[in-house]
Amino acid sequence: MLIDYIPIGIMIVFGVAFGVIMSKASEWLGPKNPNDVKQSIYESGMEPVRSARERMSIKYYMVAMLFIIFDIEVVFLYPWAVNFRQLGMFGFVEMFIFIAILMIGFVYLLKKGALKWD
Amino acid sequence: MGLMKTDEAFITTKLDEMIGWARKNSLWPMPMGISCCAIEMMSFAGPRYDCARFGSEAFRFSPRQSDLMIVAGTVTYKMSHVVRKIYDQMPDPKWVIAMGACTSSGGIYRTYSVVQGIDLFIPVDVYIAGCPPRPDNLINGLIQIQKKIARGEKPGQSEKVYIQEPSRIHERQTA
Amino acid sequence: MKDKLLNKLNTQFKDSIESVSEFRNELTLYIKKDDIVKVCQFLRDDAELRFDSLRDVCGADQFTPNNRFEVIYNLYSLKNKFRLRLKIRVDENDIHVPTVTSVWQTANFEEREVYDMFGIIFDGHPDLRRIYMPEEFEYHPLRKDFPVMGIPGSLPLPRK
Amino acid sequence: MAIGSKQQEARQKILTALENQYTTVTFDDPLENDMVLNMGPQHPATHGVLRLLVRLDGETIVAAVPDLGYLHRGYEKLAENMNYHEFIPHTDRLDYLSPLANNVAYVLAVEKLAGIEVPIRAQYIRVICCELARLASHLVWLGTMAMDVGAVTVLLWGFREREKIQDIWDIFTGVRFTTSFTRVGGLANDMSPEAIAATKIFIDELPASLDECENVLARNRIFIDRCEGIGYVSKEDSIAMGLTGPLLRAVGVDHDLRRDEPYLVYDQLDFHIPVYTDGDVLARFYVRMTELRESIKIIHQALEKMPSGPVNAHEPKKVLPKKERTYGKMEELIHDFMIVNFGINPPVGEVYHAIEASKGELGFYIQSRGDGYPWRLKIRSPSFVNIQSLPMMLRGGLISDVVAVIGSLDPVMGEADK
Repeated sequence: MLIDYIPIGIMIVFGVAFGVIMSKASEWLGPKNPNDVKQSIYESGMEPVRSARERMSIKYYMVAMLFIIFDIEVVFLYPWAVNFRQLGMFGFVEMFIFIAILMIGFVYLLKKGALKWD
Repeated sequence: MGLMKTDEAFITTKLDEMIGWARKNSLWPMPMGISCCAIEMMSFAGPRYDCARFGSEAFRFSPRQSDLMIVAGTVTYKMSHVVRKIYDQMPDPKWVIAMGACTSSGGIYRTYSVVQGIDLFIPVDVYIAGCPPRPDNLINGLIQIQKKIARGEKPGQSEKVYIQEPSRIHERQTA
Repeated sequence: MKDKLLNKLNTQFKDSIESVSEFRNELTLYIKKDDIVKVCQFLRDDAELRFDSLRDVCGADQFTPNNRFEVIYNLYSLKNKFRLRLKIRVDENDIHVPTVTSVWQTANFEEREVYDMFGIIFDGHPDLRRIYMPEEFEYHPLRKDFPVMGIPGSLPLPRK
Repeated sequence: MAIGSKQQEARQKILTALENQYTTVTFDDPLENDMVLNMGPQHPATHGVLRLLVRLDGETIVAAVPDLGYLHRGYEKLAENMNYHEFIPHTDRLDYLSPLANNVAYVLAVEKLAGIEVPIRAQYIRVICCELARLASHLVWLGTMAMDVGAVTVLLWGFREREKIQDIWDIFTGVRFTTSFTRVGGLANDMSPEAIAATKIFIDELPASLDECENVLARNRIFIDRCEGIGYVSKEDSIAMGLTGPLLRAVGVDHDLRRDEPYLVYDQLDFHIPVYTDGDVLARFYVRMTELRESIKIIHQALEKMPSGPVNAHEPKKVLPKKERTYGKMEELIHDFMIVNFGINPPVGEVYHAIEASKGELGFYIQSRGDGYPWRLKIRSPSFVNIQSLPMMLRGGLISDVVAVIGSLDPVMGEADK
C-alpha cells in the first residue's frame, strides 16, 4: 500500500530540490560585493524623492480580504464539482445552502460599499 | 569548454568555465536607450535581427536583473549621473556596450551639454562605431562580449574591443 | 486679412507698434515691451482676428550694445489660417519681460526655455525654472559670448 | 560643496512646482498623505529620456511635472556655427522616428529664405519621403503604444513593417534611417526605379498588415477599456496649450498644414483629414490609424503623378552641383568649393516655415544676416509642446494610465530636448 506513494514522494523531493538549487545556485556561485550605491533604492535612475512607505488607504486591504474569503469558497467547490454525479440531489442542496450563506455576505458587502473604489 | 579526452566521453570542465558558458548564452541586456541608437536597438530586438538567437532576448529594464548594459544614444551631462547610478545598481559581473558614435566619443555633438564619450565615467567593454550602427553590427558587438566571457576575462578591466562600421558595397543601389 | 489686421491694430495700439515689416510674405510687427500682453490679449480675443494659437516663442541674441536681446512670438490663427510674428526688443541691463502665459498657456514651457537659454526673466511666470540645463549651471548657453564646446567644469561628471 | 547644495535646492524647486500645481483632484482619504513618485529618465514606457514627477493620492494622480533636458544636445547652438549644408545631417537626428520629414522641413525653410524654386520631380519625391516617414513613425507609435498597453505582438508586427520601410530607405538613400537625403535646392540623388518598385510593393502589402493589427486592437475589450476616456483634454485647452497634429485632430479641430498651408505638391493630391471629437487616447489611436491609410493613398498618387526630370534646381550659386561633375568641370568645382566652405548666402531677413510632421507642426525659424551660416535657428518641435499638456491629461487618472497617455502622446525626446 505504501509502495504506490513512492512516485509522489520522488516527485515532491525532485520538485523541492529543483526549486532550492535554482534559487540558491546563483547565490553560491555568483560573486557578491555589495556597496552602498548598489543597495540604494532603484527609482528609474533618480534619487527617490520621498520614501514609498506611506500609509495606504483602507480600500486596498478590504479588497484583499474579500478576495481571500471568496477564493476559499471556490476551493470548497472543487471537491464537490469533481464527484458531482455520485452526490446527486443531496450534494446539490448542500452546496446550494453553502453558496446561499456566502451570497448573503456578498450582498451585505455590496450594500456597505466595501468594494466602492474611488 | 575544455574537452580533455573525447574517447572516454569524460568531460572535465572547470566550474567557472561552465558558469562562463552559462553566462555567455544568457546575457540579459539593460537597454539604456537614450536617442536614435535606441531605435536601432529596438530593431536589434525586433523580429528581423532577433537577438533572441544569442540568448539576450529578455530586455530587463530594471538593473537588478541585467548583466549587460547597452548605452545607446547621446549621453548628456544631466543624463550621465543617471547612467552611472544605473550602472552601479547592476549586480556584479556586468559588461557595458557603448553603442554608436555619440556614446563612444560624443559623435557629431561637440557641444556644451554632451559628454564626449561615456568612458569618462563608466568602464566600457565594447565600442561600436556607426551613427546609428546597424543591428547586425550590434549583434557583432554582443558576440565580442560573449567571446570575452568565454575567454574568462574580467569585465571592465580587460582590453577594449573596437568594432568598425562594416564597409558594405551597396550592391543593390544600381546606377 | 493682412490689411484688416493692420488697420485694426493701428486704431487700437497706435503707439505700441514700433515698426511693421514684410519678408517672403510673412508679416512681422515690432511691439513695445511693456504692452505685449495687451496686444496679445487683443489679438486672441478679437472675434475677427482670433489668433488663438501661439505656435512658438523664441529668443535671439543680436549681440548689439543696446537692445541686445529679442523675444519673438509666432502666432497662428486657426480660423483664418494666417501667421503673424510679434517681436520685442529687450535691453541687457533691464532683462525683464512680462509673461504671456495668461493669454496662451503654451507659453509656459517656451518662456522657460528662453529663460534657460538667454537669461531673459519673465515676470509673472508661474514657475520660472531652467528647463533643459541642470540647475547648477550658471551660464546661459545660447548667448553669443558662450563657447559652443561649453566651459570645462561648468557641469559635474560622476566619478569613474 | 556648492554643487551638492545647488542640487538640493533644485530638487526643492521642482517639488514646490509639483506642490502648488493647479489641480482639480481633491484628496479623498482623510490622512492626506500623498506619495511622490518618479517616472524617471530610464523607464520602459516614457519613450525616451522623459522624467515625470508624479504626486499620487493612493492610485489617482493629483499633479504631474515633466522634467526635460536629459537629451539636450544644444542643436540651436550648433546650427549657429555651421553653414546651411552642414546642418542637414543633424536634422534627421531630431525626430529620429521620421527622419526624412525633418530633412524636408529644414530644407524647405532654407529654400524659402534663399528663394530657391525646386523642380517638380524633387517635390514629388519629397512628398513620398514625408509620407514614408509618417508611416514609419506611426508604425513605431502603434507598436510601442500597444506594447505599453499589453499587446506585445503588435510591436513585433509594427517593427516587421518598419523594417520594410527601412529597406526602402536603404535602397534610395543608402542608410537605414538617418538619411540626410535632401539638399538645399533638391535631393542628394534621384529615386532609382528599383526604389520606386520596392515602395509600390510595400504600400500594396501594408493595408493587409494594418488590418491585421487593427483587428487585434480595435475591438479588443481590454484595449478599449485601457484607452477610452483616458487622458482627455478639451478642445479649448488643447488650442490654448498649442497642441498640433494628431492630438489636435482628436479633439475635433479640423487643422492640417498639408491642406491649410499647402507646401510641396500637396495641393495637387487629394487626401482626407481624419477628425475625431472625443479627445481621449482611443480617439488619437483612430486618428493615427486613419492617417496611416491616408499616407498610403498619398504615396500611391505621388508615385503615379511623378514626372521625370532633374532633381536639383538649376542655381549654380546656391545649389550643390553633382559630385562627378565637380571633378570634370571648372565652374562646378569653384561653385562646390564656395558653397561648401562659405555656404549659400541667403538675403538678410527671417523666415518661419512649418510642415505637418507625424507628431504635429514641425517648424524652423531662421534669422539670417546674409552670411553662410544662420544667425539664429529655432526648431519648433511638436513633442516639446505636446509634453507640456501631459499634466492636464494625467490629472485624475490612475497611475497605470500614465503609460497609455504617454503612448498616445508619442513624444520623441530627440526633438523635445533639441
